[in-house]
Amino acid sequence: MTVNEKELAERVIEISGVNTRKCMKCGKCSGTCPSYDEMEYHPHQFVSMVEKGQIKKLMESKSLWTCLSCFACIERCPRSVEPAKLIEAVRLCVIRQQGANHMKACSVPDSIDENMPQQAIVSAFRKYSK
Amino acid sequence: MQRINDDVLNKCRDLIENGTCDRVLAWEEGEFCYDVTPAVFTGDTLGKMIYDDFCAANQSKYLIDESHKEGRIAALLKPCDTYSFNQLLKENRIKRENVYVLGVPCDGKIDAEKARGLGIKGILGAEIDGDTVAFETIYGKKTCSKKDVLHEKCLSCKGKKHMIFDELTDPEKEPETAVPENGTSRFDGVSKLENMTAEERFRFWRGELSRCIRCNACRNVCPACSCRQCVFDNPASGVSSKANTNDFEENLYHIIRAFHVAGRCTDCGECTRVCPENIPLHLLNRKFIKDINELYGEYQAGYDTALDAPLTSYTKQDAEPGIVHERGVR
Amino acid sequence: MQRIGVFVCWCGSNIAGTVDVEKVASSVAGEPGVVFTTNYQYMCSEGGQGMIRRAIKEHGLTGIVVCSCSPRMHEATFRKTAQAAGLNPYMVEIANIREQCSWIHKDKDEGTEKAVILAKAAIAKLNLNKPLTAGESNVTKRALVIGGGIAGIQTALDIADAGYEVDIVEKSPTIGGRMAQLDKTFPTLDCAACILTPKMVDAAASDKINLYTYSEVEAVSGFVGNFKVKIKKKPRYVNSELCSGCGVCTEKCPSRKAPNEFNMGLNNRGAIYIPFAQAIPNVPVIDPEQCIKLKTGKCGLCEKNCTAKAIDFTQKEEIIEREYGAIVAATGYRPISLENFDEFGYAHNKDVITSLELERLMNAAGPTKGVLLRPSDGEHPHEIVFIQCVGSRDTSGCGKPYCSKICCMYTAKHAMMIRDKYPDTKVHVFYIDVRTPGKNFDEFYRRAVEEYGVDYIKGMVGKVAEKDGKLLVQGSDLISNEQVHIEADLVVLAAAIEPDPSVRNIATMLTASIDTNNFLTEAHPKLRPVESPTAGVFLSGVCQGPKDIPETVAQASAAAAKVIGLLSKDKLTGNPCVAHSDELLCNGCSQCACVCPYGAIDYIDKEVNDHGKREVRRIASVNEAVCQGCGACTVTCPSGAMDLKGFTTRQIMAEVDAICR
Amino acid sequence: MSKMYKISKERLDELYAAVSAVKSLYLPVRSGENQSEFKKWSDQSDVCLDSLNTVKSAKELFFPQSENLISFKVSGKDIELVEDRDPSEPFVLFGVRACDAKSFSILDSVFLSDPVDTFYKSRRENGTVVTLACRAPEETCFCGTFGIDASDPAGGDVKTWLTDTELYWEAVSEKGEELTKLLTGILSEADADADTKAVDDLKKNTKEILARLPLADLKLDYFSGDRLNEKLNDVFYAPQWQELYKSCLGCGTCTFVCPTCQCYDIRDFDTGHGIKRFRCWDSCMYSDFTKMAHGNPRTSQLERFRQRFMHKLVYYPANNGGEYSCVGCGRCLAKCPVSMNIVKVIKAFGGEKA
Amino acid sequence: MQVNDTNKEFRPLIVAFCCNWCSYAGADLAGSSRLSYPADVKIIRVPCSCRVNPMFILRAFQRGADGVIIAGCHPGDCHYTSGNYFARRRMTLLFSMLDYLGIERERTRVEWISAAEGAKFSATMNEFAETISRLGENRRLEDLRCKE
Repeated sequence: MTVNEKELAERVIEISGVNTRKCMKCGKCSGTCPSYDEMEYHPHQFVSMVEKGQIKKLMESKSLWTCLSCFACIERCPRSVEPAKLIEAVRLCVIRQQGANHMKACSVPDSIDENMPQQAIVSAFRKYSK
Repeated sequence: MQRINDDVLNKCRDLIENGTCDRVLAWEEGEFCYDVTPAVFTGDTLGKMIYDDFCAANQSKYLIDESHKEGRIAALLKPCDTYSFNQLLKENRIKRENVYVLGVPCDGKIDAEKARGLGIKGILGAEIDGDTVAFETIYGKKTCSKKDVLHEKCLSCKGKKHMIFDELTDPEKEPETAVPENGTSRFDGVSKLENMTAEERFRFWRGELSRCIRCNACRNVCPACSCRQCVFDNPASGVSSKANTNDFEENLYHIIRAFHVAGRCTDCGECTRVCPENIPLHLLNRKFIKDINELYGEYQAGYDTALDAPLTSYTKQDAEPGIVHERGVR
Repeated sequence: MQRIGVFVCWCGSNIAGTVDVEKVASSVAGEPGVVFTTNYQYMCSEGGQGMIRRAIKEHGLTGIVVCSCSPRMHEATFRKTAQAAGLNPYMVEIANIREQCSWIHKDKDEGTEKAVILAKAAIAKLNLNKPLTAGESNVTKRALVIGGGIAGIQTALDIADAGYEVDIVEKSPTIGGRMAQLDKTFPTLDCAACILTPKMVDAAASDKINLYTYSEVEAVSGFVGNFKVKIKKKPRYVNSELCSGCGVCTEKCPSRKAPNEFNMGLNNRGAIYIPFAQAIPNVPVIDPEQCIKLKTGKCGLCEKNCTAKAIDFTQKEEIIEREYGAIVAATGYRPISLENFDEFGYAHNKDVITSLELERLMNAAGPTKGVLLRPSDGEHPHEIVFIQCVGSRDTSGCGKPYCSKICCMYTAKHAMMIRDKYPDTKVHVFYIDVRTPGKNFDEFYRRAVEEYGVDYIKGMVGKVAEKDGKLLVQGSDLISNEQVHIEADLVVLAAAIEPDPSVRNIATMLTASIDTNNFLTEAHPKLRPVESPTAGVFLSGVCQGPKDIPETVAQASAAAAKVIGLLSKDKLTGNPCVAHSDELLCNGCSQCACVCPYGAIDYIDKEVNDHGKREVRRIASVNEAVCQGCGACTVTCPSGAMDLKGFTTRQIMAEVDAICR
Repeated sequence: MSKMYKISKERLDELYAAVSAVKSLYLPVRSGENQSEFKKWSDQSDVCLDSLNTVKSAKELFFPQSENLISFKVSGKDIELVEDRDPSEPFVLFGVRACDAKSFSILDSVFLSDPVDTFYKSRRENGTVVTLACRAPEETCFCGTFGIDASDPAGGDVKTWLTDTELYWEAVSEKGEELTKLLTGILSEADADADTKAVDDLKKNTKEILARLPLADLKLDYFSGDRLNEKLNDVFYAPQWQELYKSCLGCGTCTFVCPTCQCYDIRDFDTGHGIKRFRCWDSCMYSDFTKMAHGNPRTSQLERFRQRFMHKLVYYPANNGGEYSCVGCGRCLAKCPVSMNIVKVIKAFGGEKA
Repeated sequence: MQVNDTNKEFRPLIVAFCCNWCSYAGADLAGSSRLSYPADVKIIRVPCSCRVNPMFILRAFQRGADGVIIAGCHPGDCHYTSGNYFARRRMTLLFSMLDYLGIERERTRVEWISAAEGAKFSATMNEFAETISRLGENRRLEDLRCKE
């Protein structure tokens, strides 16, 4: 792990407020995830990868953007680990690294389609209003 | 000036003559109109007995000793004194069968010191006519409104109803219920302090308590402070001390005293009345009463001897001590 | 002036590792009263105790301070040591420099400094100690066991076996408890009923055991050796003396609406019922909520059909008062409610069941006569999914943070039994960890996998949905790193277990403490695991923590041994640290009696000599056998007349002074 | 007779400031609604010269309510004695009424006679007393009974009179002259005729009022000098005490506001590091008064109550040439919670002119 | 003296009155679980929280304590059935009175800590010590005679 990556891991933990050590590796998050098959890394792996500090791998993964932010994993986790918050935090890291949002809050409405989950819309507003 | 109502005097005479009592606890006249002293009278001395608007002292504490003597004593108790009397009964300090409670009406008692504060000096005598008091002084006649010279305890009167009595001298005057005389709440003074910042409260109490000369008048007059030996007089208690050698001792004495009478203090106001330094000591006791009312339900010590006292009872749902930290954060 | 010896224990490196024990000893040498100080590796060892005894004699010590572990650990030890050397045992004070110092502070200077202060506080207190002598009280030679499950039965049998009378109070109509509901037991697969019912019969047959079934403890007062208990006997409406147990009434009863508790509600029972065939006592009970006669006054079919004339609708609740020397809590457990777990659909899908329900479905005496059928349509399930840790190890607030301990093993048992009986059935088990610490436990689990081909999937189920009569189970397989989807016929949830809710009330009555999960707290987690902190109250079975049958039985016997030890004594030495009123200071105001939880304070008229003045005064008098030494009275007493021996106002203030110096 | 000076009433603050510049200045300062105490002056002080009685008397400046005597430092088993008496510095005590001024001489004969109380002595030496004549005595005043002239106070170092416009200043001792010298820039010389007349008028007016006071006729014949010793037992065993004491609460108010009460207790305070030995005012009304190892010589409130008045009216005069240890300031009359006081005692023994 | 003080890190003095049955045992559990808390916290064992007399608390402040905490069994779990209920009322009123006198309310606290709550004991003491450190030295209820 490079120094830079260590800092990244710390930042993800800080942004998300998640304590990855609480995870008991039961896999319920992945068991409940509706977009499991769209991901190369699954929610339980997110937790474990953040714990190991493998943030760069995550940042480059497609999984990051296939998460629906439906929060099912948060809802179901018996240890209150909240994997979706980690995903959100890693997304933020990507955006901050890019230096700016690749989207503006005002352009969110245009991108909304019918099937988009409410949480994703709210989350988009929150993210791009910063 | 006649200083006792004929009805009251005749009643006392009757009680002695018909053998109900052998003596009477009332007041004796002094040098001036206001310096009356509690005294015990027998059939022979009844002529010296008085009861008027200057007789402010709470007589109930004297009955601890008097009721343990031979015979039966008639006690002239004002409405507010009866609360203390009840509380002492609850605590088994008074032998009820040795006391004949003669409930006397009260129209509020006059504080000579308040008159002096109004610039009325050299007081020799006074005539009270309704709400007006005409003082005869060395420097001439001076009048003022009675409510301006009432004792602090009378300004926050709990009502004119006697909580306990064997007989009333004026049954027609006795109200159905105890209704506070004054329109304002007797807790206004406490609320005012509560609304200050901690810093302001600290300054206020330092200013007041630093005057304390530890004369123990507040304690010795207090009907709730009826311990055979006070912890502050008992070297074995570990807290005894004779002097307020510093700020801490002043605080300790008054906090512990207020705590020891918490839930037992009837708010008779004697502590404030007797303080030679005019420290508003009732504000300490009333704080406890206010807290008790707010946290554990209305409770008036001396109202009903059968009720559980707030500090010797509890409910499982009582507020947590943290409530002190939560409410009215300033 | 006391002559105090200070003994600083190293506790090996436990204390000496973070506290400079020599410095502690030397720093307190100048304290008032101290005439001797030393330190030693293990003060509680025979060598250390011998050293204390010798020092007491050689230096004429009047009291000792031992700086060591918590007084809760070895105070009694050192008191005995002091007593052996001729000192009053209450002339011993412990400075807790291990649990509350060396174990929590890493910096040696800091630890040493604190240890010195703690030692000084103990010395300051000891300077004011007075020899105390304990009073004695009698022991009622009878025990009460609350709960008639396997734990309660075993405890009662063992106590009875030692020759003491013992009563069992069971709130349900029969003894037997949860174990009676089980089919087979792991890891031997012997039948639960076969091993339990003989014990139930023994309990009923014993002339030393008295059963109060369908009864509850109403109130407890008193103290160790002298408890007074009120037992509420609920009306059965059946006269147990007359009833022959023929069961005709239960067949004739027209009411069939009540869910059968014994079968976990999988079928219904009558208003008059016997929970199960081997129930003890074998006397039916009428459920007043269901009985048509009791509710409307009409019916009475049972009464008409009872040849023994045992039905008695006039029965009333009865309160029985008994005295006991010891009380054992054996209140057991229940599976938690699964309402919060809607992802598994337990509430709205009949084919999602709990493991305890499965027990009843597999049991020959159960609603399906032992044939495994789906509750929804009575069909044979062909694919079954077991989900473990439902509500266990859950800190999200929905479940319980602890491991329920028995689920791994009973799930393996269920999977194995199904595969054995119905080899064409596919069985999947979703697990987080498989925990098998126990004799022959892991072997048992491996047999399920290796011999019976149970499919163990490492991962958790996220969702169970119903579709066309099938249950779509979606879970993760963490080993193959894929999400699995199984179309199951039956889903079995290994629900967490929790203490029976009656324990809260019982704990309050017994003044026994319970932990955040409502398990009863033991006096010491390792050294006194079957005793409650309240003297005379003992713990048996799952009310203390999750455990399986052999552990429960072991603890039950252990609790019985403790009870027998207590009942075998003729006299109990009381706690000498009791309240005491100074008759010269007492106002007789009665406030102390208002706060005494034991009614230990009476008022007497006594002639006192107040500095030459003789007078009769009303003063407080403490019953030392009843006083437990809480000290509530001491603070209520404004004059300070009431004080607590061993924890006097002066002693505590001396400690405060020493700490704040 | 020394020269008289004056200063206009408006300029009193300048006077206070000038005194303060050289010495600490203590004078009556408002300490609450309608009450005052002797306190150190600062430019923030609310000085009230028209108040007659401060709550506590001026004796506190020489004989404070509590003061450190000595300390014991404990280290291990060693005890070290540490002198930590509160340092006394030169000070001026201004605005002392005639009664309080007189009380100093009563205290002097106790504390300055052998063995000398060095704590008191150093304060007495350091203190310059500036008295202030009374203009408007109260009904409780009875200083005249003890031969005190409130209009022309004796016993101080400087006498002053305050009229509506001016403060008149006259040094009457060496200390007083010294202080006056320091203030020459502020004080101006009084006019021999007009100003003397103003002061004389004030005195005359006050004397007139004093003569009209309700207690002006209070006489101490019953306790007078040559009859004292023979009467001692009569007074002690007099039946009057049986009634008089009954209302007494046993508090210390009368003794603590009294300018002549001089009893003190010596106490040790354990600080945790050692002992601080201090003395504090004691009250004969207290149950532990003069309590010794064997117990208390006065076990009843009657005895304690009697002690106070026996001391003031019998024991003290018997030992001090007939001088009573009461100055008639009237504080106990005003402050006793149950209005039981020395006047009532004197009268109970027939203390009124026939 | 003030100047020297600023160089030295302020270490508060905290007195904890712990009931024998719950909180003292909780402190023991914190110890055996090695859950640390500042050495500034000094524990005094009392049989029950109801044994804590307001005089003890004031005494601690007099003698130089900067914070006083009373720890007892959870309400309903008192070993003596009702002791902590009385303690709760007494301490609530006492703390309210101290606050009324302008003495920092944060310096006094009651916590219910069971024998099983070693972690809570440690967390509570850490947090309380931090609060008191932030408040600094107890000035409003001190006795200078004891501080020399």
